[in-house]
Amino acid sequence: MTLVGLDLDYVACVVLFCVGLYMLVAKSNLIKKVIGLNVMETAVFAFIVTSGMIEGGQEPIVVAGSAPPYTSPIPHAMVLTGIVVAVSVTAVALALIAQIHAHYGTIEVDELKELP
Amino acid sequence: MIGGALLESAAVALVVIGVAFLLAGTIGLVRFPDVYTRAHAASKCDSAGAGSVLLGLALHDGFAFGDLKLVLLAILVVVSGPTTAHALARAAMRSGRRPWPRDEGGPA
Amino acid sequence: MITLFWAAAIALVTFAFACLWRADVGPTIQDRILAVNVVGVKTLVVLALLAAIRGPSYLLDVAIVYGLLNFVIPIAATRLIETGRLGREAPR
Amino acid sequence: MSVVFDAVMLLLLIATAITVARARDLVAAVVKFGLYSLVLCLVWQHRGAPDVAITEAAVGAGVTSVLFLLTIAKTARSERR
Amino acid sequence: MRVFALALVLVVAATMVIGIAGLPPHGDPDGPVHTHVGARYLEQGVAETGLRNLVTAVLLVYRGFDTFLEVVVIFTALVAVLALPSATRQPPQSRDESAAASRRDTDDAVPVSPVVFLVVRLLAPFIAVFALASLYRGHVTPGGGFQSAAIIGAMMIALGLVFGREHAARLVPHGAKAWLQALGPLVFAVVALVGWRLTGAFLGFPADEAAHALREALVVILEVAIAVGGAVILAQLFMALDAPS
Amino acid sequence: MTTLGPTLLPWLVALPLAGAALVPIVARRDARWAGGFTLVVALVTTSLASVLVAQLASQGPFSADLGGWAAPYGIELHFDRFAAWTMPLAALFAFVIPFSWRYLDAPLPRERWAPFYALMLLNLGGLLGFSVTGDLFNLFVTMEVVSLSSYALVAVAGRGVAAWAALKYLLLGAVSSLLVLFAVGLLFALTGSLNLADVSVRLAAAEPSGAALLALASLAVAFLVKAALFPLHVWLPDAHAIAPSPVSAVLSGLVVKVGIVGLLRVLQLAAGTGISLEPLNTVLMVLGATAIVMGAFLAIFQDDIKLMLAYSTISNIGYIVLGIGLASPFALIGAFVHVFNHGLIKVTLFLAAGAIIHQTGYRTLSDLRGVARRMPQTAAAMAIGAVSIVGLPPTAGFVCKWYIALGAFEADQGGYGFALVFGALFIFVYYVRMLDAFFFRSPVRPEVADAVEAPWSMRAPVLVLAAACLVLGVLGGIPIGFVEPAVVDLLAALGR
Repeated sequence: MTLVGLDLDYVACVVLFCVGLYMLVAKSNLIKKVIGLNVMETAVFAFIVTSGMIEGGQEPIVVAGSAPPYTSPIPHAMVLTGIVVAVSVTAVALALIAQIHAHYGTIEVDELKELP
Repeated sequence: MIGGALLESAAVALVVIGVAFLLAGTIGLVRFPDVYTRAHAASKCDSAGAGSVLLGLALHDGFAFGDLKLVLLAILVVVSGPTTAHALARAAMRSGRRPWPRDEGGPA
Repeated sequence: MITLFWAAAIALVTFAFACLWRADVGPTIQDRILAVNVVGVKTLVVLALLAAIRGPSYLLDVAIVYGLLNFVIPIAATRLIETGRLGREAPR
Repeated sequence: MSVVFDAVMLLLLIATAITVARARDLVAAVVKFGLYSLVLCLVWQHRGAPDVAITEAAVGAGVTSVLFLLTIAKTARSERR
Repeated sequence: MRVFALALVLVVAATMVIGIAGLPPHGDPDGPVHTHVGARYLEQGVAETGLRNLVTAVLLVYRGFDTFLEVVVIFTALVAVLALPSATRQPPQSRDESAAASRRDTDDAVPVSPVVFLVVRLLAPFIAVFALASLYRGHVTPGGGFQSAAIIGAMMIALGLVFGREHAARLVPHGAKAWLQALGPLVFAVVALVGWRLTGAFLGFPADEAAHALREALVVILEVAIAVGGAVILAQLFMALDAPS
Repeated sequence: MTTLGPTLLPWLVALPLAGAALVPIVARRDARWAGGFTLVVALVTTSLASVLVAQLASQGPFSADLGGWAAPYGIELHFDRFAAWTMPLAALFAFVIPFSWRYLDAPLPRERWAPFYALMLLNLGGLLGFSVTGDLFNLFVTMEVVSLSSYALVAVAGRGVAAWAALKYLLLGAVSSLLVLFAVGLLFALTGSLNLADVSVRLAAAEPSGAALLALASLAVAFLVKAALFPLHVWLPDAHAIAPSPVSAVLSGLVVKVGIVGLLRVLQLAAGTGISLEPLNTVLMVLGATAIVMGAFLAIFQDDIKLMLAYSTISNIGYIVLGIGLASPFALIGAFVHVFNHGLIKVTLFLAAGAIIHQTGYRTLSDLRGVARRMPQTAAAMAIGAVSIVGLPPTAGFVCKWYIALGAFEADQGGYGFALVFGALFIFVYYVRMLDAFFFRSPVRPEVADAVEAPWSMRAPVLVLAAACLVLGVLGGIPIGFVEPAVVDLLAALGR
């Protein structure tokens, strides 16, 4: 679907990316920031998968009864890897946040900046 | 095998009924005054609606082996929906929410 | 038939917006979780509808995975609200 | 039909993301984030990527959100206004 | 802050939209995505790899090294979380306070709802069976190593939520924990070595028909290692972040 | 013999990673085994790397097709001279690890030794993978291995302060990784390929579009964040100063180089596509010169020696980026040689600083006055490192900076040459301040007055590295001659 030359499926990914970026930059709470990061990541994944789709395409599983065209399997493999990376980064970030809270008693950036 | 047309129309009917139930659940969720009534509306209608749509899907092209998955899915929805509604209502009760009293008007 | 499925899917996603409004305004946390769960069930049905539209039955696996794990978040969240933490400790 | 569905689905996805951003209560934010990943499954399914959809469903509904909730349980439940 | 954020977001959005406008339209069967590397995978993937799910074929056979590194990434996450000081090993503020807290938080105060208890116990075996089925049929249906890892991991986490972490911890045998969490990278290295001996290429899979069974065995071993290793790591991440406070 | 290089190349990456997975197993009986095992793995990896470099020197660049799939269809590892010149960075690990043995006694309880050493090996494996890979998506994944282990290493020994520094690093690092992934997606959508060389060729064939520009730009920005170039450096000082000293050495000396190597890959990608790199080069020159001056300027005001070294890293990254931006043969050679030389010098400095902090318990210049009296060898190593990083002959730092300055005049950008000299003056000022405090003041703290030299497991690496700084200064022509062919090729491809 296109509008004034813009691919709306791609634009949706940009919008999601920006929602995530807004959360990451504007929110003071660290957990909200990490959620924003996750939203950004999924936006990029959505972009990659969208680029691999094909008009009227089937999932890339060649079994009896399936017929070309198939969607490209490469983006799917990339996104699977990406999801695992995203979970790993999130887990480390959350462990760090727990540390920060145990030490400072807050997870708000505004308050953390005021502390020595 | 029953007539395909019969099966087909049964499937259509089930899907339509299911969507209607889900609509009712949505209305309940949006319009009802407190969490208990909303949970009541949502859990019942969702279980019935989702189950009905899924059964309709299972019927629509005969009853193949793959449709067992749909039946399993329907059972799952019917089991887990009320469970979460229960857990929620329990949490609401424990955190001290009073149910909405009809005679006092507005939500508590 | 496919048209009916598409129509049903579109209708359900449209209903989901209404539930999402409830999830946004609350007012209590339980309302929000409930509304999210309702959207979840609708999405699950739409997943099944999409599988039926696209054909192969293995596409239902997605819906089944979600159906099986559907209860995890509400249970964890309500547990957190009730006790302020998750899980249980073994008796000390 | 497919195009209409595509548009509505993406709108729902964006709306979900925005409600995640708006939530003040962190528990609500995480629960909504779980929903967000579920709606994302819908996108994967529609785009013909069931492998990604299964992983996203399991990770979003069972792993990431619970890890978030664990951290919230240890820290603070609500975003300071 | 909010104004700055909005400005930044708008700039980023504008840049991205301008850039994206230059992309070939998606879904076009003649687009570069579908005519270059992807086309070969689709045409010859089944013959070359013996896998019908081409996503699995790309993950394990064509781009196995990426998957090796992916397994390493999630192992890194676990090691990273274990390397951090435990946030909760802090001395409690005061004895009375912590005693009060533990009284308030004991299981007697707020038991897990029996309904929830029952349902989780009822569903857990189904989840496990489903994960195994998706692992076993990962070459013909969506599913495979990571998918199963995520599902089993989520199941362990659910059990840990309802039955308590001690109970969930027993699902991972303590003595074998160090081996299980390293299963992914180690098995990958071993398979790479075997492939090297057999085909002369790192992570190569024997292509000729005669070695069909061997190739299948290697793929299955990899899938199982990814699934078990991944699930154990996810469960351990849960455990580490859930350390009692 | 001819196939030895391609056969061994994948193991260069796989070996440290598999070794990392084994560390917790080895350490089950006794946590002390983890350190020894890690050293063994690092040494084996280093020797593997030297075999590969020897192979390259005799036969030229080679690549390995993983899984036996030819280039655009499978993942290709490519061992060129740029990759080869980052290999000695692996050898630095072999010095850092024995240093950590004693250093970590105090700050790290035994049960966390195994995860620590595993993280070090993962970092090493990721770095090697990043510099040899010829595949865009593989580049992203290896970068994630490096980044994730670095985030954790920052926070490994400290409490909340370290965690906060690490989280700042993580948030920025994750965004830059995401930009890389986005760019990979764009390039894949444009060309349908993930192989670096193939993408470059196919970009050249396709009509130029904004998407390709956006992809290259976001790659460049992402790598500049990883390299901590001046306005994007905000995460660096805290992370590098708060981390335990061996980790600071690795992060400052090695991990920031991920950004530089990535930037070179962007240049290789753009080479031949007809996309003009003029704007990018201008930005790099301006930012590089700013970074040199600002990094050095900010370092002057630091009392904490590790914070001072961290700012000096920002300044030195400025030198490298300026050299890349000038895009003249001399400048590029100097910049690329500095990738390793700066690593060597910075590891020396951080390890020496770590030894001093470990022995005295103080980390500010005012507390550490007179420390050279009781720790003459470590202080001497520190002095050699300082002279080296200022860029005075006959040390490793001189060669690179001299070449970059020559390159500035060669490219008719004499102004940047002066910025460079000006920056060197600032750097001189703060290192003189440090040396003055160490050598010519009397101790104010009893711990400093009674300090003893560090144990040999810490002293030996520092002394050997300091000696290497001198040797590389005297033999500076060897790396220059080694890197030159690659630089000439790259510049020819870029049309300069």
